[in-house]
Amino acid sequence: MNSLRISQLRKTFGGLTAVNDLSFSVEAGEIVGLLGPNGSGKTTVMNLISGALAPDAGDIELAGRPIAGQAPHKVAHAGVARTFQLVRVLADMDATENVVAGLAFSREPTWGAQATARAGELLARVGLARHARTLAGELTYIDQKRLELARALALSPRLLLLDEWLAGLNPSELLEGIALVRSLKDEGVSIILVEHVMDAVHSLCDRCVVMNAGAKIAEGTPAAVLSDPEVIRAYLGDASA
Amino acid sequence: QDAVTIGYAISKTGVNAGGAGITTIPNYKLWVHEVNQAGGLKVGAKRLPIKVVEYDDRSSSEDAVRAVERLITQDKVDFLLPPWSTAMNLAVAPTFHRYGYPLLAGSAVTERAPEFAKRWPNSYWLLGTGSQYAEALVDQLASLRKAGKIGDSIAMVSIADGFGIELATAARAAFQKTGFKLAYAKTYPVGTQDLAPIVNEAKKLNPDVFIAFSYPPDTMAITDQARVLGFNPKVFYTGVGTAFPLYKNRFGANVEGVASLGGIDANSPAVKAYIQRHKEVTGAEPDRWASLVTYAGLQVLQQAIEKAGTLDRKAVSAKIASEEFDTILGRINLKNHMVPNMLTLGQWQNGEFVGIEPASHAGAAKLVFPKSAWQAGAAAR
Amino acid sequence: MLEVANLSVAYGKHTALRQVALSVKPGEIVVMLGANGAGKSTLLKAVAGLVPHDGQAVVRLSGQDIAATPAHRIVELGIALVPEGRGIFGELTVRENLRLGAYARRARESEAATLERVLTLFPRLGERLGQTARTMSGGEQQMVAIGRALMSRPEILLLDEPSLGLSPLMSAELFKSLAAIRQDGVGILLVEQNARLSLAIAQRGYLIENGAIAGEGEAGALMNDPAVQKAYLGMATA
Amino acid sequence: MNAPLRIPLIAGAAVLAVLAGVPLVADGYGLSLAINILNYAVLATAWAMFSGPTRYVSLATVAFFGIGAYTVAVLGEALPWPAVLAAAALVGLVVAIVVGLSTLRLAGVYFVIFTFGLTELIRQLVTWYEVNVSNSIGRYVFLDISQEQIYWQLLALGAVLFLATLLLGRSRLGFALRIIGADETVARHCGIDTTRAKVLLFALSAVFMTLSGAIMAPRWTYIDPAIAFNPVMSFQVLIMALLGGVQRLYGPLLGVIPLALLFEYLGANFPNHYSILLGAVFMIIVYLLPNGVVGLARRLRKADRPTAPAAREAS
Amino acid sequence: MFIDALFSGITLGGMYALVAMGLTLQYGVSRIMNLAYGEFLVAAAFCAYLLMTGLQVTPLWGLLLIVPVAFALNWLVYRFLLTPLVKRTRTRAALEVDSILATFGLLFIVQGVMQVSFGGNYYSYSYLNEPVRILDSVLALNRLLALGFAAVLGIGFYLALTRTRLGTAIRAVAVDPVAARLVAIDVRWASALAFAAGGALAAGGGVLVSMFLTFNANMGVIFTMKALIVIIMGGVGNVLGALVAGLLLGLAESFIATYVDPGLTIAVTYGVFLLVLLVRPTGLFGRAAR
Ligand SMILES: Nc1ncnc2c1ncn2[C@@H]1O[C@H](COP(=O)(O)OP(=O)(O)OP(=O)(O)O)[C@@H](O)[C@H]1O
Ligand SMILES: Nc1ncnc2c1ncn2[C@@H]1O[C@H](COP(=O)(O)OP(=O)(O)OP(=O)(O)O)[C@@H](O)[C@H]1O
Ligand SMILES: [Mg+2]
Ligand SMILES: [Mg+2]
Repeated sequence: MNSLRISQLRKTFGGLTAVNDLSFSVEAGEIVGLLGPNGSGKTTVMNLISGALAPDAGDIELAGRPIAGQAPHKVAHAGVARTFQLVRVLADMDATENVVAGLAFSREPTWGAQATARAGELLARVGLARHARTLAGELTYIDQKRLELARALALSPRLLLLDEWLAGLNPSELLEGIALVRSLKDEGVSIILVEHVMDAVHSLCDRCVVMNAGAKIAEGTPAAVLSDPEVIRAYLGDASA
Repeated sequence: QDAVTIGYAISKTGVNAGGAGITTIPNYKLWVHEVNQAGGLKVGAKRLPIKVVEYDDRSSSEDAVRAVERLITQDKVDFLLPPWSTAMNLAVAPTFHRYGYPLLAGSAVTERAPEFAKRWPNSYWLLGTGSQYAEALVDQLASLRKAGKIGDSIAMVSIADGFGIELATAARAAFQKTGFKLAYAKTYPVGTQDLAPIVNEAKKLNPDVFIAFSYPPDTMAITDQARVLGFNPKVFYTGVGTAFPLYKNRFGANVEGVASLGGIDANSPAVKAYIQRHKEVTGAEPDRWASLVTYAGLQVLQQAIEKAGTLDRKAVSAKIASEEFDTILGRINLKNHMVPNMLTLGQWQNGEFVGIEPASHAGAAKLVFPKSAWQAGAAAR
Repeated sequence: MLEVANLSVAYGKHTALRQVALSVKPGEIVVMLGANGAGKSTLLKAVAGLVPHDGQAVVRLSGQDIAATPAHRIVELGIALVPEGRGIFGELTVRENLRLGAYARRARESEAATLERVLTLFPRLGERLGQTARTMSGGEQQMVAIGRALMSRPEILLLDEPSLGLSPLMSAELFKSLAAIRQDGVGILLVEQNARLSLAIAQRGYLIENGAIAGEGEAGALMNDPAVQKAYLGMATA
Repeated sequence: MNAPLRIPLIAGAAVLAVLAGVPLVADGYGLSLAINILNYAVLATAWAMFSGPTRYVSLATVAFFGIGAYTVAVLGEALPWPAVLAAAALVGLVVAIVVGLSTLRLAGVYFVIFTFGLTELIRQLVTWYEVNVSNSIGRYVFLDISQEQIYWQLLALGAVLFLATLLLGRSRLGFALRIIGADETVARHCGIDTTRAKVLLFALSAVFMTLSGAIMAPRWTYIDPAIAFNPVMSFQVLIMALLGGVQRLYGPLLGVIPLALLFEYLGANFPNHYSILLGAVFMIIVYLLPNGVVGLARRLRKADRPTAPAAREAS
Repeated sequence: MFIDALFSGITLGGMYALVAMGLTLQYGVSRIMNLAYGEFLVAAAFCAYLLMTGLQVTPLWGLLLIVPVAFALNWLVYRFLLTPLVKRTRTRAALEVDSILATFGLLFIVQGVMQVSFGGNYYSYSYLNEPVRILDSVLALNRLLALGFAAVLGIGFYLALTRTRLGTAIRAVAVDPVAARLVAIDVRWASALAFAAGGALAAGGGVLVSMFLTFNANMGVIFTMKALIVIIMGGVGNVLGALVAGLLLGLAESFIATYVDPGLTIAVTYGVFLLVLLVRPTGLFGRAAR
């Protein structure tokens, strides 16, 4: 029942159509990769799903409930959590508080000592256990990304939107990251993954949707999509084929 | 006791500072200077010098109340001098009353003066009520109309503030009674920086009489604009500020014929001497309205103390209520808690702002009519 | 030629760099490899004059001591940084961002020519010269940041994870052009997670661990070093 | 959560008891000064209640203070006192909700100046109404309320306000506001109904400001829009709160008390050079205390315990 | 009537813009919320008054003296009073708070000095208060002159800020002072320049309005507030925005005064301001979100 359905979604900025009649769906516990060249509209789609932007047209349904155009906090309560392409942590608060921010206002809010304990677990899960008391602003970029994930997980999401969350990790860190995301899938969380790191896409995604200039140009298994000539031309380039 | 302590809290800063700085503070300085020059206040057989404790009320009622309380309970002053403006005097009046200090308000114009005098028996509202000024003006206009010199139509603007509204309301009532028509009657808010639209509108109606119950900056701006537009009503009356020396400095010969509140008896030697002393001691001339009243209030206080022969406030208050005093406004008593027979309408004539009404007042001049047209490019200063 | 010696940086009590020494020759691409938090970004910022060092450091650009020079003068002398997190002028247009890249006097004369090169490298920027930089997509903003640094005609280019957020096609293009820029005699110090791609175009590399240089070598040698392969190339699992 | 609450509550009750005795010992001036400080303490704490965590700097303080004062001027003699206070609180609440809802899209300095403009608009409209409808501008307040009563009422208001702020600081709502202050976008995506949280708090803090205006009004006999809506007060409250520090419950107090006393001291001793001295002292304070008085207190505390672990205070 | 209202609205608006432009540089570019802004403006008005009444130097010549002095003085203020704050604050919000507090102190100092020198009295003099006839409408020359200055300065500064390299650099400093250093901009110098230029504009405005406004030592705040309204309505940092906003407010005021009720002018000014912000939360020409 966790499925997300998007149909005929459309968003324009002035004269620019950033998302052009896009339709796709995500089933429960599925990881769908959302790929495409820079500026093809991936982040915009994430913003539309999470309520940060309202679509000009089209529907978004989560578990049968329409969420298009709803306020972000309502979408969050409906079970959607996200990370940001450019990290946004609460710089003046420590890591624990950052995670409690996710816990305290979720569908089933946790507060007080219980929340602190739960935040500790989540921090441990993303590998930040020793930074529980570090101010978020002083964490390195990568650690901030981890923190963002912990905060998103604090919302106990049904659908998790990861916008280039694995970018900037070195190979060994990437492996940890991939394992972490996979473990979320195993818990039944649906995930939309925007990534430019093909290793991650190959090993994580059940399915991929490829966009170009706001429209869908391919959809299917990673292997199929990434060998599609149109996708190679627009996105991958010959070198990495 | 070897000195008399006199205290006051006045607006040295804030929105009221402009008014207080012209009307009140110089007079306090002058009076203290004079008394001390003369060896001090005469209390019984002794002459006691005046010691001043002064505070800045920062143009805030709350600060004024607190400062007065400080003067009374901390500094234990013998007498208090009033603050500047109607609102401030009203704010501190209950405190003066509670501690038994006489309040000789020299810069408050309020219609409810008689009622306040009852509520606080030791309070005196020397500058009178709005109607006094409005009626003086309307009387004058009525006689002009009777003489066939002006028509019925009048343009009036007033500042949307206690002063402006009180005078405008009183004037409106008086006009109604005398059958004048208000062709234009508008208010404008405090802080208006361009009065051109108002003067433009008034000019279009071509009234014989233009009245502005305005504050000093607006008085300047209105006069300026009238001059620029060549708006020449036969009677041109502007509010507070017209009787300031600043006004004459600013407009030079063009002030001739402009009317306003107040005015002086230009023939009175006492007044002349007062102006002279004021100039010498404070470096500036007094304004020709509330300055004189304020100073007269100080004279009343001084003479009441001398007559009582003691600093006991009860005794002094009793004297203020019952005696006659020799002031620059003439010999007056304060039985009505106001100055009787005060000049309420004045006009610039030959470089002096002279009193016109009440005509019965000593030295009252005749209105010069009509006001001569503005001279273009008149001397700047 | 950039020479750094004895460079130490601390954030409060926390020491981020310890007596780092390195050099970048003209026309050379040098890769800096290190784990998350090792101090790579701090190193680049310290060289660019954005974070203060302990005062003992020697930093020389073409022989001139720049250890105490303020950041804006360092740019003028020929070092450009593409910082982590981009640092573009969000409220200004793409065109203004690029023009400001050439604010340094050294770059003004050749501004038009450099701009043309940047726009050839990133055609997307050419299409969007009038767009407010803040509203560009993540990858597009990265292009603005790199383009702006190139506009200053640097002798030494410091790049902090420039491929972050770029599509595979775009990263490949970028690395190709870095190789071309090197040909013009520019020295490049590159911090990059994509070790394979970067070692492929680099001449030399350094390893940094816990704020100190832990190893150094020719790019080819590093590529074949098992420890490097394990940590940075993901070979053990590949 | 209850154990840590007990200590401040007991301490608070003790302080309250001592303060309640002030009118019994103070003379007229002392009481007057105490009232002034209390009034600013209430206003600055109420201001910081909303503006501290959210970082939305409001200059509408005097709008609510003035609404309170004006309500008293209009209804003071018509209704029993508690009803007057209730009416004032209600008017303040309604205005605050309207203001709160209208400012939702504004941020940063635009919010600041909007609230300032709004205050001025209210003042202008009240003026216009009085001029054109009541035909007189000032109103007279003749109420039988003694200075002592004013003091005690303010003290009670302050106590309630402190308790409310204390509870708020420990509540989810208070935490939500801090998140809003740090990053409103993140706050929304964390599931916070930012509109509701902001408007709720803005209204709550406004009610306290309104009540303090209502309680203070009988101190002055005459109230006109210029007195009731004097924007200087908004600035003064803001400056006091900022100087004290807004991240702590007691921060505003640390700004109000020294500043009120400084104003008073300079005003009393240097009536003619008050401005220059005040400005100079003020600048020196700003330069010497980079993080407000709270920052100073924190630094001193740290210096006391040089051995304490360097771990940051988990605020 | 329409023409009269139009012209008097434009001249009034020109004055508002003139008074506000300096602050838009100081706040919009240097990020110093200068609460002492109006005090500096009034101080310049006093200087013009002294020059005119004491030395018979007309205000227009006075400008040549006062504006450069104000520039230098403001440079010093920035350099010695504000740079320490800029250095120590790490975030923009913190700088805003610190600059509000520090300039609040400065406000009192400048006001106090004027207070001691001139008392609380009103000052006023007359210069170029001559009627000028345009299309059947009569305007005062001095107000027209202020309008001219506002228009020239507004458009001039707008072009300088948007079309020149230095201007763009100055705006860049406002957007991101750290990144500005990465493109060889001397941030401290550029900020001082913008602040000083703002101060010079304020002084110029003060000299010009002193020709037709009556002022006293306590009036600075009024100008600061007016300026704040105008620059926020125009969009922070946008000089052209300040010009347009000023004109809009002036026109609103004069049309309301002419056709509705002069009693509502200021209410309408604020009403227009609030409405603009409700529709465009970052002002007419503003872009910056938080
Ligand atoms: N507010 C906006 N105003 C104007 N254009 C915008 C706005 N937001 C996004 N765009 C444009 O819309 C397009 C899609 O942007 P989006 O951020 O969705 O791309 P993306 O697929 O996430 O790219 P990337 O991989 O680089 O992150 C881009 O060309 C971008 O410049
Ligand atoms: N502003 C700061 N304040 C305090 N500590 C900091 C600050 N910036 C960085 N650090 C610390 O300095 C160390 C080095 O950080 P740096 O950003 O240089 O690492 P990095 O190698 O670039 O890591 P990454 O790969 O995550 O970008 C880290 O431990 C980090 O926590
Ligand atoms: Mg994106
Ligand atoms: Mg880094």
